[in-house]
Amino acid sequence: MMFYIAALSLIGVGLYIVLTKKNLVKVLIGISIADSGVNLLLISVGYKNGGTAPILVKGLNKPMVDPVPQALVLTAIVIGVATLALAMAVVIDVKRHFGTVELDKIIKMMRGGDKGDTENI
Amino acid sequence: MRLKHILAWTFVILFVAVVAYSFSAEVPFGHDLTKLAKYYVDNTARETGIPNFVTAIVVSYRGFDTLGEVTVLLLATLGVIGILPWEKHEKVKKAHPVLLWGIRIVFPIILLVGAYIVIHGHLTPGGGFQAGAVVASAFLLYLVSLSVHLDLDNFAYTEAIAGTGFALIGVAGIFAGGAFLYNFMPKGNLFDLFSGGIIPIVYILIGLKVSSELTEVVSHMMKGGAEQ
Amino acid sequence: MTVVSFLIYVLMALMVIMAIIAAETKNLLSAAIFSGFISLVVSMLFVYLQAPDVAMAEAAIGAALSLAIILFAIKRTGEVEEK
Amino acid sequence: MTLKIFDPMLMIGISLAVVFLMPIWKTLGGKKLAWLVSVLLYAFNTLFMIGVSYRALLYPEGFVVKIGGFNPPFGIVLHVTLWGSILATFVWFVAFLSILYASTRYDAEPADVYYALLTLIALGSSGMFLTGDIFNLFVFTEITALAAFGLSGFMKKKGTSFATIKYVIMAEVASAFLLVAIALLYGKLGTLNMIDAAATLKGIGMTGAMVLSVLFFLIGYGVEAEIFPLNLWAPDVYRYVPEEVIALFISGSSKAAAFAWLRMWVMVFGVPQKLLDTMLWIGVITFIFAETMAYSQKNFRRALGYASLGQAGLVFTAISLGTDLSLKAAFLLMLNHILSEAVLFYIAGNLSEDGTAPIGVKLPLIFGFLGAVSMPPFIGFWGKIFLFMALAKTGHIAMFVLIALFSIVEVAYMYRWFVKLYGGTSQMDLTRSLSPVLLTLVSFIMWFMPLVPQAVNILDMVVKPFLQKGVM
Repeated sequence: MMFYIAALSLIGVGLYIVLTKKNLVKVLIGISIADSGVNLLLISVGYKNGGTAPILVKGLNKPMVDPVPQALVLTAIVIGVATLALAMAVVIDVKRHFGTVELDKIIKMMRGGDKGDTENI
Repeated sequence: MRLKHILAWTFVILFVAVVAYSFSAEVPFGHDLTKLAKYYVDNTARETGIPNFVTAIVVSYRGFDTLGEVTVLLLATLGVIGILPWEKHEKVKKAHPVLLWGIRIVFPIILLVGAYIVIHGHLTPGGGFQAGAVVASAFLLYLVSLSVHLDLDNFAYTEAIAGTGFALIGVAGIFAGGAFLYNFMPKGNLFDLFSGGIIPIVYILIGLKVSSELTEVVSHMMKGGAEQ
Repeated sequence: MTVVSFLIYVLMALMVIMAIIAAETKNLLSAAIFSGFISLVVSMLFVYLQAPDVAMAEAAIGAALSLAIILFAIKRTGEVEEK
Repeated sequence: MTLKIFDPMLMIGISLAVVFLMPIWKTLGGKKLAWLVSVLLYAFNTLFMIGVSYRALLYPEGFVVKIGGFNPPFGIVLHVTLWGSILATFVWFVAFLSILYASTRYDAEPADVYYALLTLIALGSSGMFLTGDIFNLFVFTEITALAAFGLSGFMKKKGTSFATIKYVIMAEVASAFLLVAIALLYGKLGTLNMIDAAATLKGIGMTGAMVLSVLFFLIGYGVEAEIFPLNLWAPDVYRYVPEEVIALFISGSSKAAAFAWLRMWVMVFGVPQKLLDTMLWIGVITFIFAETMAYSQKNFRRALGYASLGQAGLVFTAISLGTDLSLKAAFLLMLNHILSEAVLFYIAGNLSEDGTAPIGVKLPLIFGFLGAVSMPPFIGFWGKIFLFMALAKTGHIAMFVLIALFSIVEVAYMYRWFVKLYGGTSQMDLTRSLSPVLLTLVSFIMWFMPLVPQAVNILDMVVKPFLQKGVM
């Protein structure tokens, strides 16, 4: 129970950062915090009271925890670092074009937006 | 604190409360094993011949996910290369001798640890991903010390060959046993180093691929892309 | 409550507090370091939850490489969050 | 049986091997060889997927391909349906056209990386069409999404970088929600196989946790399926990203996300009645919002982008309704969208200085516009008729009227753009005009589909695996 709350709090704080912060690097840090929370949540779902790690040891026969979420989280961790790297590369590209990584400034610089965009090529 | 922040915090607290409630109501913490988990706990050792069940699931039962996962890493590499292309940096700044010597001593030890983790991936905790990350962090140490230039082409070749090996082992399974990634090699004895059929081979290939991909990603993040 | 489970609760509380500090600080560098620490604490919790494989992966990838990627990005885009 | 050779895993394995070897192709023969290998691969895959679709015709419920030799639900399986394999065929076909088109683009450097990304977005979305496992679906979603990020940011221009970062942030938050949804589903049902999950869920019924799980799946796939509040990234991407990539977004990632929603909502969750109206309204509001915005645009690509969002809204509504007729409508609308909007985007990249279309693509232009507004000979017409019939049958009259009303708005602005674009005299690169012309040819062939007596049967076969026994 406490594990669920802790994991979901991490996701919640990550969401809070995404919702309120304007700095793109900060937003991505928030997403990476939320990712940690998601991983913790998945592992908590697979926990069994009194279980041991899902690795057979010679001569020992104890109940084990669920190995499936562990396999899923292994995948999710790697996917998380991959998306983080790609997103950071895009942020570096944004910095190169706009000179800043503050979202509201960038939107102001992209002025014109929907209505004023008349160039057809 | 402005209104927006208060609203956001309220939303977050509501989110946590609702989701935590439905989790603890319907998926109680520490609940008994699910149908899938029971099957794995009972049958993995017999069906795959290795004692580490997480490895068995990652490489064998859900090996296709893992193939997808190394593809995701490849995509991160491709995207980072596409967005921040590598440019030859001629200048090499010599690091402080203490750092240099320290790295020379530590580097082979880290590589050795990585090799141990990946080779015993089917017996003890660890495996291709963990070893890949450990090896990549060794190269990261090299990069940070600024004392060498990594030849990224070699990493690309390693990654290409390892990845292709993984995919082709999978395709070979179709012809050998009628299913992609079918374990067509003898499984050997439980707890032996040489056991589990294709599992250790695939995990070593994954380790090679992950380590070279992560190294490429990190070095492009560090130096790639023309500065303006 | 045993000593271990008490320690685990302390770790979890610490983790959430670190997340909130990371959210509120203006200095991106410290936010990044805190996110790395969170990954480290999460990997300790994984050990408690009997997931050694995942703990290793989280410590190596989540705490080390992600942090390195974030730090490189911060180095190239600026350290301080405006406003 | 000889048809056994059409194993989709063979296609996926070979494609992955070819993509992984990209650095070697580049070293051996430069970017020319990389291009050639990709073209051959796409052509092979298109033909192969036609074979798979033919094989799927023989199995009314779709056929299951085991991976690793383990029985479901313990191993991952592909659940190949006629619907999925037809869409996957189209993805590879559009990818083939796109890579022909991309050979004229000299600013896409490094080119081998560009081709690899094009391959992987096609591969990821065809995996999403074929897989029968919930977590595997997530992995393929991520493959598609990362390939889309890479392609969208590839040009390194001001506009693309801005569009891409919005897309990346929304999609990453969505993927976190997807994982939470999977955690709920796995914890409650104890399985990850779709067919097994559907069977288990029928015994349990929709509890609170399952409702939450559906909503999180909606958020997770809504970003790429372009559902109203989650589609705000799309107009900028459609505006700035190269047209051959947009053609793949239209046929690949957005269709695949809609198809994933079909799998989860209709197949696994069995169209939960208490959420049905909400979903329908989300789709209708997406349509209304998109058509209103499209009407006032002054840039052709932006207008097309919003039009495409409108189509996505219609497809979402049709899928969410989940009846026999509405699923048929969804299938036809999906095909029509690929055939018309992709053609228009190929043309939109080649407008001349005065904003008219080149002379060589007159026929594709006419076909594209007529298809986009669902005129009678085009399959989109039947799709819309089926959707109207389905809505009327289930008593959703307000939605019926609103969709009809805003369809007229669509015709109005599309006509305006057609008048503006038609009658140009500029010349177009022959290689570039090949892609829209070939796609138009396919949509011309589709005209004769209603004439074939088996067509009705094929439509029945397409929706059969997804129909719930209880829902009508």
